[in-house]
Amino acid sequence: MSQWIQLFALEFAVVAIAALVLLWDAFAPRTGRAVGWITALLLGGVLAASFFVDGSGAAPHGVFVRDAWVVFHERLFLAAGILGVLGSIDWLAMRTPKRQAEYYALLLFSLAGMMLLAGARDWILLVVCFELMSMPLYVLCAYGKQDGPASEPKLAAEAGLKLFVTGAASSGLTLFGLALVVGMTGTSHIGPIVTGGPVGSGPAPLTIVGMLFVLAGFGFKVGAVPFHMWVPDTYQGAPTPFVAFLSVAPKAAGLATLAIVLLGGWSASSSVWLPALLVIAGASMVVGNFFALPQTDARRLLGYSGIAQIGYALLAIATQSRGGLAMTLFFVATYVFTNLGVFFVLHAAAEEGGGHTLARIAGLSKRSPWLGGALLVFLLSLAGIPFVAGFWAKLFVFMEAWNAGLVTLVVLGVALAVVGLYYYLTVARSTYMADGDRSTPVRTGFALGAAIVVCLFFVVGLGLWPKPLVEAANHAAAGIVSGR
Amino acid sequence: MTLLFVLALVVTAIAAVMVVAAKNLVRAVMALALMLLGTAVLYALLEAPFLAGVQVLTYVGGVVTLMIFGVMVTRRHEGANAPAERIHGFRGLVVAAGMFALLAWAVVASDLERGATPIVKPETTRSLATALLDDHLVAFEVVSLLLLAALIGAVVLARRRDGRDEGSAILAAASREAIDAQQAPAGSAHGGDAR
Amino acid sequence: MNLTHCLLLASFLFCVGVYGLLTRRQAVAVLLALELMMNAANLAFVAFAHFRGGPGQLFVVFALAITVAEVAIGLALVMLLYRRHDDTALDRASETQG
Amino acid sequence: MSHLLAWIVAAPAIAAAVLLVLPASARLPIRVVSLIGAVVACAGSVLVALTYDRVAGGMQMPDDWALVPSLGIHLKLAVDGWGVALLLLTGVIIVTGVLASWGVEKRGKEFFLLLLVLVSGVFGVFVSQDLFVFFLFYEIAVLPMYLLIGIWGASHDVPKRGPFGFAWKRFAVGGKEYAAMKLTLMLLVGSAAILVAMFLLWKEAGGTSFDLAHLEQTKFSLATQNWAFPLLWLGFGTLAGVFPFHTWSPDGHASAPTAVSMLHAGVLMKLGAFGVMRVGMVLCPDAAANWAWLVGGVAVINVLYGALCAASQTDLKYIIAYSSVSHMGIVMLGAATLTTTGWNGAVYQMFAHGIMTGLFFALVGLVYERAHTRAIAKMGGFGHVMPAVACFFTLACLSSLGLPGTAGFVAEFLVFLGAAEGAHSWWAVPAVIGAVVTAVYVLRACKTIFWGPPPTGEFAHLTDARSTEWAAPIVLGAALILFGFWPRFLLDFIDVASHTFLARIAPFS
Repeated sequence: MSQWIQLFALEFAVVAIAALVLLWDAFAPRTGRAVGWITALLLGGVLAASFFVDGSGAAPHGVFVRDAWVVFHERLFLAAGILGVLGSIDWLAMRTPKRQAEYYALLLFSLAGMMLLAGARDWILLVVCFELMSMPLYVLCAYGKQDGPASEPKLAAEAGLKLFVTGAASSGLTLFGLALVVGMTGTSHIGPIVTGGPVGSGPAPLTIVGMLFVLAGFGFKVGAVPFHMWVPDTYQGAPTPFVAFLSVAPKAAGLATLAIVLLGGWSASSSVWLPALLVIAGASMVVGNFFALPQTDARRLLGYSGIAQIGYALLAIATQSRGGLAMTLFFVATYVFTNLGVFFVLHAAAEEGGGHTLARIAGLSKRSPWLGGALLVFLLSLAGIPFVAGFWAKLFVFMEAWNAGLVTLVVLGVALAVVGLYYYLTVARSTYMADGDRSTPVRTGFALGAAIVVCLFFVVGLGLWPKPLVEAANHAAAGIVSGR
Repeated sequence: MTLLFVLALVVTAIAAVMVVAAKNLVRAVMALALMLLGTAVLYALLEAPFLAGVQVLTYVGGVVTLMIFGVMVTRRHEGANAPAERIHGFRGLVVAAGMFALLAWAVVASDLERGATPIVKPETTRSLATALLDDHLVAFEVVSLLLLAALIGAVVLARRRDGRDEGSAILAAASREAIDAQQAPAGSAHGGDAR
Repeated sequence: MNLTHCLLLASFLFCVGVYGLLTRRQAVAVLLALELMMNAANLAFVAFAHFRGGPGQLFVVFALAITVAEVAIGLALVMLLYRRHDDTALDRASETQG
Repeated sequence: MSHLLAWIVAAPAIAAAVLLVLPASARLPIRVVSLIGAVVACAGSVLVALTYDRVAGGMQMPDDWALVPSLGIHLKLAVDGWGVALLLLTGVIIVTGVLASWGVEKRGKEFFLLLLVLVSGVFGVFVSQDLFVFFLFYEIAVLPMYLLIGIWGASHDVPKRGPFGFAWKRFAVGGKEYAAMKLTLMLLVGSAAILVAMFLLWKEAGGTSFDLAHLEQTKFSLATQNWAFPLLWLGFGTLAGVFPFHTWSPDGHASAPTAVSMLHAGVLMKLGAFGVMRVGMVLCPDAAANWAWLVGGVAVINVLYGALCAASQTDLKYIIAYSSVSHMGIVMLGAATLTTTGWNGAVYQMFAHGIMTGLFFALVGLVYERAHTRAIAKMGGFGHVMPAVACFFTLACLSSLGLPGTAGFVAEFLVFLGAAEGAHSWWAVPAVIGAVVTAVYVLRACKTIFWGPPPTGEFAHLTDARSTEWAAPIVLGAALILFGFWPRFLLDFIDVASHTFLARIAPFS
């Protein structure tokens, strides 16, 4: 039993916080910001504890393995969770003061799912964790159903349903694919595909189809082309503080899963999935970047930009090298902080300006220079401009991909990065050069401001000094891919 | 035996088509029930009696009931300004047919019958339970969390702003099903807290 | 009665579900289509478990729990949408601009 | 003094950081801090010029910090002869630029902040000896331009006509935001090309180091060179205004505020030419020789086309901007000759043109601030009301057309000489024709605006330069004459570096 506690200490803690928050709210309902702050602080405690608890080990039968890979992801998810909570505190206290606890509890459940996901080495556990991660997200998406600026349609419920339908459909796709793969290989362990046939013969057609189905299922989850349709709609409809979380943590978890499955389990069968992965990565970069161009709603724009970013991350996974995987982690980690920051600033501006369209956030930098500057930094990081974290992320990914011989995709990616710069700059243009109809400073709540500052710190800090994260990522990736 | 199998197979297939073809949603749900029953029969024939039982209990007994409930509650309105029933009909057909062609080709091309050895020791309910609570205990616990999360989520969604619990009927049903399906004491314990 | 037949049936059910998913506009109908897909996966699991062994049945136990949870959430969302719009057509959600 | 180069690069950045914490209302402190940052950097540059050992040559005053050791990225600074000349140029331009923009009122804090960051990047490019860090600084120098032009730029008051005239109204083509976006995107496309070429070279050199010295010792295969060189030429060349990728430059320079135009035309375009020579030609010597015909041919087009375009403009800033395109053609022409004389001329032209165009834009800004128009047809006889401005403007014009005794003469003469010596001696002919056309349009513009009957009406009461506005004309004008009569001072630096680098292209020198 003690071994279990040691192995799952952090996950236990997260679930316990969820229970605590629910109970506290049930017996002592509060309408202030206390619930959120307590959640954030306790999560911070868990994050701090993750540096002291040595939980490495494996559950019986190898269904769950805790190594550097898992530790890296747990910390990343916890950080995203803390920031997600911080970013929501002011909004929740204002909009639904009587119903805050469930929001945090659901977010924590999702967080627990993600944290477990990183260590799952068994299909059953993986699928179940994936659902534990996804299910609360459907609900949270529709949380602020009557919410949002007056000028915009209230789309939260639709966004939730849309996310649910795509999520459930992708679960179905994954499950069916798994039925074929697990059935053909006869084991639920995530490992090499045993062909069963004579030596040298590849997997049976049915196994191949199953693998592709599984890949497609995960493609839905991370929002890669051609499974991306839900992304812009959901981002536009769901409450913005939640979209910030939705746009980073589940995607990071999805990419982690893809890495576990493709590089950890199916690495020997890369001839099956690699072409598909490359096509998906290339298509995501192209579609994401070009469809973002005509957008006028900042959330939709960021949705498409997120699709493009996923394309870059998949490109790094496609290198199949330890270095490439490490750079995926670096990319994802910087993306987490950058995208959270972008959405938080956008949320602050939209609350005050009455909408998320580029016209509504016009003049932001004149009204609040710091907020405008933060937004600019985040946008530049997304665009991959030097001395912010996103630059190193893109650069490392491209370098690893170039090393792995994916020259065409690298050239495509570099060219598309310029397209990306264009639409990121259109956002910057509307905040810096256009004149809005208001001139009072944008006020952010303390929690939201703190979240933005933390994001800013990491984006700039990692931009100036990327070495620690590079090393951590390299260390973590060694748990999945050995060798170079 | 074979006859029963063929019968179940045909009934399941036809019922499935009816589920997506029926204009009337109540009929579609009924067809779903039929299909689920057909599948349950197939489970039984495939030596999975426990699953057949669970299928009948949770699916036919629970999910279908829930669906009917959903149809009834949301039904008032179809008719007058009901939108066109289908979209992208042709595109959907092409995708589905293409997918089926791919799958059917893969199934046939994989030559599954050659070298397949009959199972010596069929999986019994007992071995299933052992696997559930031994090898996959972690997953089992996670599922209880999942059901708890779903429960809280359903409460959150169904509860009205003004506090009236219109959706509590759905919830009650949902939670019962959830708990039945897992027979997880953890689930009900947590469920109690959530209320 | 062999594995090929069972898998063909499962594939058929799955594809019918996909068709329904892609073409139906009523949210409840979409849920029904999702049920078809999940059920198809379960059938394939059980068939494999019977003819080839392996953890298929165990998988189904978990899949059932997942399905039930999904139905609960899905129906709650449908009802929410219905209360909001008095309409459960799905594509109002996509006031897409591209 | 240790770490002198690092201090030069850091001084403007530190000043920018100080600005960050100053309140936006502190008008004077903001300007003083900016000026201090600029002066420190400029003084450092002068110190470098004085302490650099001209006889020994090569890389001097090295500094080295590991930035990302796993990829072999080092913050490695050192300066060569070319670098000395260009550091001096940058130092002079930024000091005068800060003084020239003393009167910027709109969001002054952010303006000076961005300006200083940009200059930091420029200094960094000229002294970095690591290709990657070179690229980083290059990006820093390019990017602030977007905001500088987009926020503080001026939209055009000269309406566009002709078949595409509708576009000016419909899409705000020609507006400052259009110019800013066009400039940024074109330069960033160039950066993408540079990045790809960098990877090519890095990979072939073993994938362990971006150190320029290391890369110079690597013998790249001809295939790699033939890919990398055109990419570098187009990438850096976009910033140098190489035809047909020069189109951002007239729009950008015409829209930019005074100091930004000075910096951009005066210094930033040199970054491009410097990149082509320092990185492209030095690292890919064989390909440089192979492609010289194209580089030189396009440069000739630049010279002629730029001059003809300038001759047909009616907007004063556009005239200067197109003349920059023409003069940068002379730089590229000198580079393409692959001779010591030609390269000396090219670098000298970078310096001379930087000073001259800085002077031009400073004066144009001064005139524009008073007259509120840049249409030369409306102006006339300004010499009567602003004699000093008129004199300095005429001086710049004379340098522009290459009058002996000005810095422009030395540069152009060297380039033409180099062209005549080189493999394609006919290049000298159209280049000289271009110089003649330049004489026609600069003199015409100068005569129209400053000389003639005294102005009447709204222009009758314009005033001459005042207080800080004197700085740019005096310093830059003096430099033009000084380096026209005493070219040896700079040429000693330049020559020693040109010899070293050209040794790599031995068969052609």
